[in-house]
Amino acid sequence: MANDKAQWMEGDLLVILRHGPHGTSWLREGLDAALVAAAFGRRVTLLFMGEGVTALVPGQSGGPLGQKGTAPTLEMLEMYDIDSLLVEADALARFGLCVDGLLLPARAAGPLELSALARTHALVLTF
Amino acid sequence: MANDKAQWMEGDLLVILRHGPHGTSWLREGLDAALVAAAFGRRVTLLFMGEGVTALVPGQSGGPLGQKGTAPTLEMLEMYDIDSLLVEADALARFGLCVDGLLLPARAAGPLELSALARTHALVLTF
Amino acid sequence: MMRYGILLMGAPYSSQAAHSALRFARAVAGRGHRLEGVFFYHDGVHNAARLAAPPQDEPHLVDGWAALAEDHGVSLQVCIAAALRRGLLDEREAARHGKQGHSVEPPFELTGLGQLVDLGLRCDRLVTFGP
Amino acid sequence: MMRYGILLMGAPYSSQAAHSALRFARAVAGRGHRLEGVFFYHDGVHNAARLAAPPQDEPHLVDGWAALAEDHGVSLQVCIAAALRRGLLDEREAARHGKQGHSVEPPFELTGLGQLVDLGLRCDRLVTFGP
Amino acid sequence: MLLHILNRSPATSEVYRQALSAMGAADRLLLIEDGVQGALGPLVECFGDLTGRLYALEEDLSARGLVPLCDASVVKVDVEGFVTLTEEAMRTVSWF
Amino acid sequence: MLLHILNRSPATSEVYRQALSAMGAADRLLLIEDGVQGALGPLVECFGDLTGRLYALEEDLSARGLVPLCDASVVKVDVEGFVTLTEEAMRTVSWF
Repeated sequence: MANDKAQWMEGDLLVILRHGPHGTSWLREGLDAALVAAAFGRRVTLLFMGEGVTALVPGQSGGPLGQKGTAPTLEMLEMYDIDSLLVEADALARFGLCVDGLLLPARAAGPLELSALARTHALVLTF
Repeated sequence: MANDKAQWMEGDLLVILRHGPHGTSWLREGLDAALVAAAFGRRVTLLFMGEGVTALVPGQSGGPLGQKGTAPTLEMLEMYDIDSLLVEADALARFGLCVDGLLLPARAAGPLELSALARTHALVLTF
Repeated sequence: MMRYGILLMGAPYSSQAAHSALRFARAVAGRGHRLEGVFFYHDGVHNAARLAAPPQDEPHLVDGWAALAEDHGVSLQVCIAAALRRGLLDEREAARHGKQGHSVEPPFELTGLGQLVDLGLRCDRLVTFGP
Repeated sequence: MMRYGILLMGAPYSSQAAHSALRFARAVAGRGHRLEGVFFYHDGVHNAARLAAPPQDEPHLVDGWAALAEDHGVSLQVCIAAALRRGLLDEREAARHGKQGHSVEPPFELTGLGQLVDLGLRCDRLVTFGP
Repeated sequence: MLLHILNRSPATSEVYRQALSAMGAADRLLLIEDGVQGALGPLVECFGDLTGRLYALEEDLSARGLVPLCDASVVKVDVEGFVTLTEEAMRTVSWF
Repeated sequence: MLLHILNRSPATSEVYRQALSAMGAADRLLLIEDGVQGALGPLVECFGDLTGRLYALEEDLSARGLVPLCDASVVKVDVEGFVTLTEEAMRTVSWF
């Protein structure tokens, strides 16, 4: 399997996002860490797992009291050259989502790739 | 079913404890609320659900840094006349526990009783 | 007209609980009900942090609660035991614990858990917002 | 000898994360490793609350971190963005935001998220303690 | 009739099972915050047969872009409707 | 070989599934805090076949009275052993 590694995403930092927008600050704070690392020239991969896939649902808005949400931050990712976006395939299915309908271009990652990602990045942060 | 109500625990306050000791402050803070209510003369029922059943495992101790844990608090319940202790039967089975081996005398509650408890108490607090 | 109480156990920012509770509180008052009080317990006590400085383009929950109290005469009761452990002290408690400075001020008031039981049993409805 | 870093994202008292992290930090230092720094993020920033007043018979985590810093020269870095929202300000930030009083003091220092990335990539091991 | 309020996603937390086991035959369940994820097609099955008694807070669905994905069996209510549900219920129980 | 660290009970949170799906064939899993509940007989089955690679922090088992209930397939380590596990692993990943 070691010879197959080249096919997987590599990078300095893997940020695993496991929470949806609005309900908690996890998604926001995970994205902030990713943006800062990218601004410092690090290669960042984002992995959306579990309910984290709902971060990529289109049509989000601010909350009723004026909460900003995270959709505007997600739209900044490209500006920071963060274009390695992976989505847990099982979670997509669980939420009835399809990779083509997401807010940003992302690739579905199956079990084999998931289990390799932490090995192909120098640092892994879970949010 | 309304005619069967008399067989279920009744009271002023139902405190639902859904967390084990040490990991979070939920159990401690739930027990504190129960003790205060009892000190004010209210009839309190405790319901241990899910991992909350581990609160009643015997042989607990303080944490390595001197955390107190909740076992000493549990032992105070009787002093405050809190003797209505119910344990979710399904959770007992899930954790491989038996109602006879618990820290305090408690009764296993099956699905029918669980679904009636919130109706037979004037106030329900979940922790 | 019914009497409502709110139990809030989530910190602002970290969880949505405070946003939900404040919005619900406004709606309750708007429907002509009497909101007797909000009790802050567990991490909800952080809603009373007078030093909170969120970004200017985001809602300021601490101010939001103070405005609710002023508009509708709602008492804001903070569990004293939960607050002290978490670094939330009013001037009196700061003095008692020999600390310089304080982190809680009116309309938030530090009070005992008995007030929660009282609020819950006195009101027609107590609605809990957890983290 | 390896270089370690710790990322702490749980508040003291509310979760066990701070206890686990402090105990792990002591063990790392005891094994002769170099603990370069502890970074406090998310609710972990509450570990820097200088006004925390836990009961006397319970561990005082804020003091525990300060003792670790003194014993082993560990830097205690608090994410400034996460801290400000949660009411944790040092004297400089309090002045900048027009607040009377402050809630964070040395050896805790408010710093940017870049320090977390730096710590994580500079150390041989970064161990995260979440709530 | 009681109103149960759930703010966690059934995809993440087992607490929805606790809510269900504490519900009486006429009780209602309101999904708020991250709990509204449970209103999505595949996840709504976690709640079994609550037809007519399963609600979701519209503002929370909307902020998450989930209104178009909300299952038809779920009754959408705004915050005013939330208050109405608490008026109609004898008591509320929160699950988080 | 990586060390995965889990602090939530499989009875409460689905996060253990995420940890498992991110684990490589030689990776190890350490249960700490409320995660040690997963070392109990009936719950240990959640982790499938990790024999020899599933660890639990002894201090956390002990504080909870769970040492006698810990399944024989789980390797108990103290905090020194925790540090050793981090030394031996190339990297650690935390799940909470």
